[in-house]
Amino acid sequence: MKPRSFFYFLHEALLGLVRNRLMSLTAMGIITVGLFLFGLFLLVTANLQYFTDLAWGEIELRVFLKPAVTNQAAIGKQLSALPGVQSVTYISKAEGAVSLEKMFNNNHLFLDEENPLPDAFNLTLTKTADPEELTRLVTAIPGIDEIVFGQDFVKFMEIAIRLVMVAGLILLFLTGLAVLYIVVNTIQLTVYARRKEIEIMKLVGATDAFVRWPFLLEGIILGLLGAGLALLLLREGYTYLVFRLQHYRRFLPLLTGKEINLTLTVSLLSMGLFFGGFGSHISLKRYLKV
Amino acid sequence: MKPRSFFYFLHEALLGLVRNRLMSLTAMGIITVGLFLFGLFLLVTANLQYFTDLAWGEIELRVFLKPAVTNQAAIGKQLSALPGVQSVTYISKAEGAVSLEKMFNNNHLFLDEENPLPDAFNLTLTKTADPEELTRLVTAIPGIDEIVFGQDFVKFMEIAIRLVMVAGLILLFLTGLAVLYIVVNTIQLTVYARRKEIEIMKLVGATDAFVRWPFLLEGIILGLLGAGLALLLLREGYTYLVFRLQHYRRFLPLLTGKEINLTLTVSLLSMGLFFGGFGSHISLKRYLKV
Amino acid sequence: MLIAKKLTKIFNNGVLALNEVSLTVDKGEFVFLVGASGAGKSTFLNLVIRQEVPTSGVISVNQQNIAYLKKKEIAYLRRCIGVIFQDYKLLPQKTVYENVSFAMEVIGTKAKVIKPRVYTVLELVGLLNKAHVLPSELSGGQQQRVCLARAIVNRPLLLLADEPTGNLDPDTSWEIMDLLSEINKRGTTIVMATHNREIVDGLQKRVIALDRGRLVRDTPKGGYALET
Amino acid sequence: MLIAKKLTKIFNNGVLALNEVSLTVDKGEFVFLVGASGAGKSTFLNLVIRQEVPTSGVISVNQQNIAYLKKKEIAYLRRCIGVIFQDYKLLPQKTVYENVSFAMEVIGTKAKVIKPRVYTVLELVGLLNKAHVLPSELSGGQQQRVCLARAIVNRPLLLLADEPTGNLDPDTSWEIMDLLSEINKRGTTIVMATHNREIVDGLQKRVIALDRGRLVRDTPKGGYALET
Ligand SMILES: Nc1ncnc2c1ncn2[C@@H]1O[C@H](COP(=O)(O)OP(=O)(O)OP(=O)(O)O)[C@@H](O)[C@H]1O
Ligand SMILES: Nc1ncnc2c1ncn2[C@@H]1O[C@H](COP(=O)(O)OP(=O)(O)OP(=O)(O)O)[C@@H](O)[C@H]1O
Ligand SMILES: [Mg+2]
Ligand SMILES: [Mg+2]
Repeated sequence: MKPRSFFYFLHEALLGLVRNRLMSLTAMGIITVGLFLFGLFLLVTANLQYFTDLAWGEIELRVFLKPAVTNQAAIGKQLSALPGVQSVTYISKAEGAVSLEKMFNNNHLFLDEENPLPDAFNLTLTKTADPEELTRLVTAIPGIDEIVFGQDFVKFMEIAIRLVMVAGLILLFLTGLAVLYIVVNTIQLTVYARRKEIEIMKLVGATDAFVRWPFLLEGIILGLLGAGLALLLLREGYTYLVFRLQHYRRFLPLLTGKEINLTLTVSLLSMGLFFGGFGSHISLKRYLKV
Repeated sequence: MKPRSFFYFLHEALLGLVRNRLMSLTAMGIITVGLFLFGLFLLVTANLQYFTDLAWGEIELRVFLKPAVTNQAAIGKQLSALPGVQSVTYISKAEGAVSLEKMFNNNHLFLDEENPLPDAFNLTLTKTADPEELTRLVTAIPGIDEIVFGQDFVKFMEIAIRLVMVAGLILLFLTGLAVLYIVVNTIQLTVYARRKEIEIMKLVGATDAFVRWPFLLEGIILGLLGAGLALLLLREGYTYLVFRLQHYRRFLPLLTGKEINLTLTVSLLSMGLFFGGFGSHISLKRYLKV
Repeated sequence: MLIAKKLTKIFNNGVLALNEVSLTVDKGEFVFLVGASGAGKSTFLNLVIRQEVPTSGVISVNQQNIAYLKKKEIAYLRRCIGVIFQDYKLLPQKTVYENVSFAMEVIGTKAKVIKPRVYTVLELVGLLNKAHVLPSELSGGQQQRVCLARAIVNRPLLLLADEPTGNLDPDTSWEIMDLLSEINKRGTTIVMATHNREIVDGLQKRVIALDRGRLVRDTPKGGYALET
Repeated sequence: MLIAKKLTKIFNNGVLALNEVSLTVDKGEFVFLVGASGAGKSTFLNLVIRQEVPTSGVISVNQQNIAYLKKKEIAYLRRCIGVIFQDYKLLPQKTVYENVSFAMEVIGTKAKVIKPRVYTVLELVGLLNKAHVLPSELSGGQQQRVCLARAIVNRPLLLLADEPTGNLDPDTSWEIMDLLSEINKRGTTIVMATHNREIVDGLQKRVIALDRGRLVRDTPKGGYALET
């Protein structure tokens, strides 16, 4: 493709878009809405990920030591070395009592010398931890009396988090597929409506490439414009939402900043570009067989 | 519209669909995918609702009584009468000690006569409960020492549940709007591609109604077919998913049965019907001005 | 039947297609409309069926001024006019049979009347064997004859023919002209825009000539060109 | 230049459009192709530009058998043939100027060559003042002339004209025929399908007649019909 040709094709593509503006706008609208939907779910999924990351940090295993144990430090080291363990905190029986009393509203529960609690370790887990395996490994360490979940809902949380992450990704993937299908087929409809033109161009001696490029560029431009518009809506909308919800930040930690913006921008624009081009490509294939 | 006319129009609509099958199939595909997406999120939202309903039952407030209190039964009644309280369970200091000991692995913590725990009530809440208001009301009852969350994550849960419900509904609504837009505009593209035909029909003396009905029926049929296909995919897919996940039923309660099927069927089919008809209606308006 | 008074049409792009054309066509007449390419013949016919609205002047069909019609009335107007369009305007997704029967469906003809009549008309234009093919499978002249069949199937009061023999060989053209004359004898008024000198000269009917939008000649019995 | 041997075309719907047609057209010839509506004239021309593929038989253009062409070669074949299509086939979204210049863009003509040539050709066909309007704003005959302009703008070796005067008045038709004769004299081979008896009889060129797909006459210097 010579340099002049590129500008010729681009010019043709833009002319095509403008001369068929009603159809172009309709198609762009569909693409915008499709990608908006995708971006929306991308944001939701990203925030769920973030949220579950935070929640994961809250999961703790509490490991109680046998009363006779004295080598607490050594056991602590062993625990730290286990796969899936993020941090280990030693909680002496005295500290255990204090935290328990706190839970019960600072009633003084035990006399110091009578403290019946065992020494313990609190373990926080990494995201890749396998709790069943970990339980097996921990209980194998000599000196460990019993392992319990530090909080009642650990099991629940663990499954919920896994579920949310997996389900979120699957939904996002399905949405992506759906948007791909919608964008590609929308572009197909616009090419279909102009199949007579393609036929005429070929009858006048145009090569496939000559016919294809302007349509391909049209598809790409439509895709990019749609993506750009969707992006604009999403970013403004999201910024507004974060602003409105800032008072709930403690309970509702929302992703902000460059990273999520970058993800959104890159994924939407590349989808617009790729889907738009791909859409024209495959529908042209059909009508170029003249 | 005379009875014969209806069949004539229906016949014309079906002919139109078949003769333009490439375009019809493309449009139907887009509609299917759009409605599939909507249905998917409907299922997810419905399950989230169900899930949070179950989770709500787990939320408990624990109300501690002052040590001197003796009219436990009266206080229990008062508590039951509060708005937003679903059930009230009395937990004597002895029971409290037992459950605490259980939590700590059945170490015998207290000598009976030394049990320092206060008497307490466990409250479960209804969905409409307002925890802040409730706290105010409960602490106003004489004899109440302090109110604490029975489990650490109650506050967290309460917000998470509210959030999930509201966000789910908003997302579903946005998806619905997006699908409306996509379906309507897809139908518009098909009508656009056939605007010359509409012009010719009018030049031969067809009234607007005469031109409109077959197109309207086409739109409705496309919408219904798309919805039907989406429904089929969703129902089969969901049934399969429920089957595959049945081992996790304890942790992952999924909605099954007639009710969700009915919701899905009714909403998808009515959307297909309405959106399809609406789509042809508004695009016909434009091209009927010949 | 058809009255135009100072009829002027200026298109949006500024082209003056008709310039104060006044003429009267009586019921039962057969009129040739001649003139160079771009003279305004098709524009005049398009005004009669209200495909275009006049810029100024009056045009009335059947004692009805068609400048002020409601949408429904436009449809009714078109139903009593048969038109052979210069570019045929066949419905591309309908077969030859369906294209013709469509014009009858539009006016609500009973189903059992339609079938025999459509076949009769297709036979008249010599396309009985092409009844069930799509227009895209027809030759140019065949498409033109389908358009003719559609125009006459409802036995219209007024028949507008825009270059109806443009893609027909002389023999077929004469057959079509005989058909039109026959229809005219039965009472249909015919206005035919044409370039076919042989036919105009041969039939010696009324000739109206346009030149760049102006009516320049109206001869009761004449030929294609002014007698020289 | 153009050789057909036992050329037969049967369409998918079973219509036998061409039946063992054999003919040779030499470089620089001017040939009229005549025959009734549906005789197979357009089909023959469509085979020459490979819009259709023959069912059997051979057709070769410029010593090249066009039965076995790659996609690219088909484009190159079409570039050295100018075609006036019976239904014009103008690009509806492009102006008159763009429709004509498109044919030059296709073959990669330099930008500065295109503009003057397009205007020259538009002047030749009398449409200079319509250069920047869309085809839908043209009369039938004007569209036909745009198609002619597009066909000749690249100075093709071979010009196929399908009923190029079907929508033109006699005077304009003769102008166009003078133009075609001029082009023919400069070396372009011309095959013209027509129903215009006046023109065929007037020019006395080679006439090939088709009848229901069969070649029935090939007269070196003849009229539209067999001399009777
Ligand atoms: N829709 C339109 N918009 C703008 N100009 C138009 C339109 N239709 C026709 N014209 C112009 O109006 C003039 C008359 O056109 P018209 O179609 O009436 O000519 P005609 O007599 O039918 O010619 P022909 O014999 O070539 O068909 C022409 O110059 C044409 O370019
Ligand atoms: N695409 C097609 N599919 C099927 N049949 C066709 C097709 N094109 C043409 N035919 C048929 O082939 C025959 C020859 O058609 P063709 O267009 O060659 O005629 P023609 O000589 O050009 O006639 P005219 O003078 O009316 O244009 C006709 O009977 C026509 O119906
Ligand atoms: Mg005209
Ligand atoms: Mg032909």
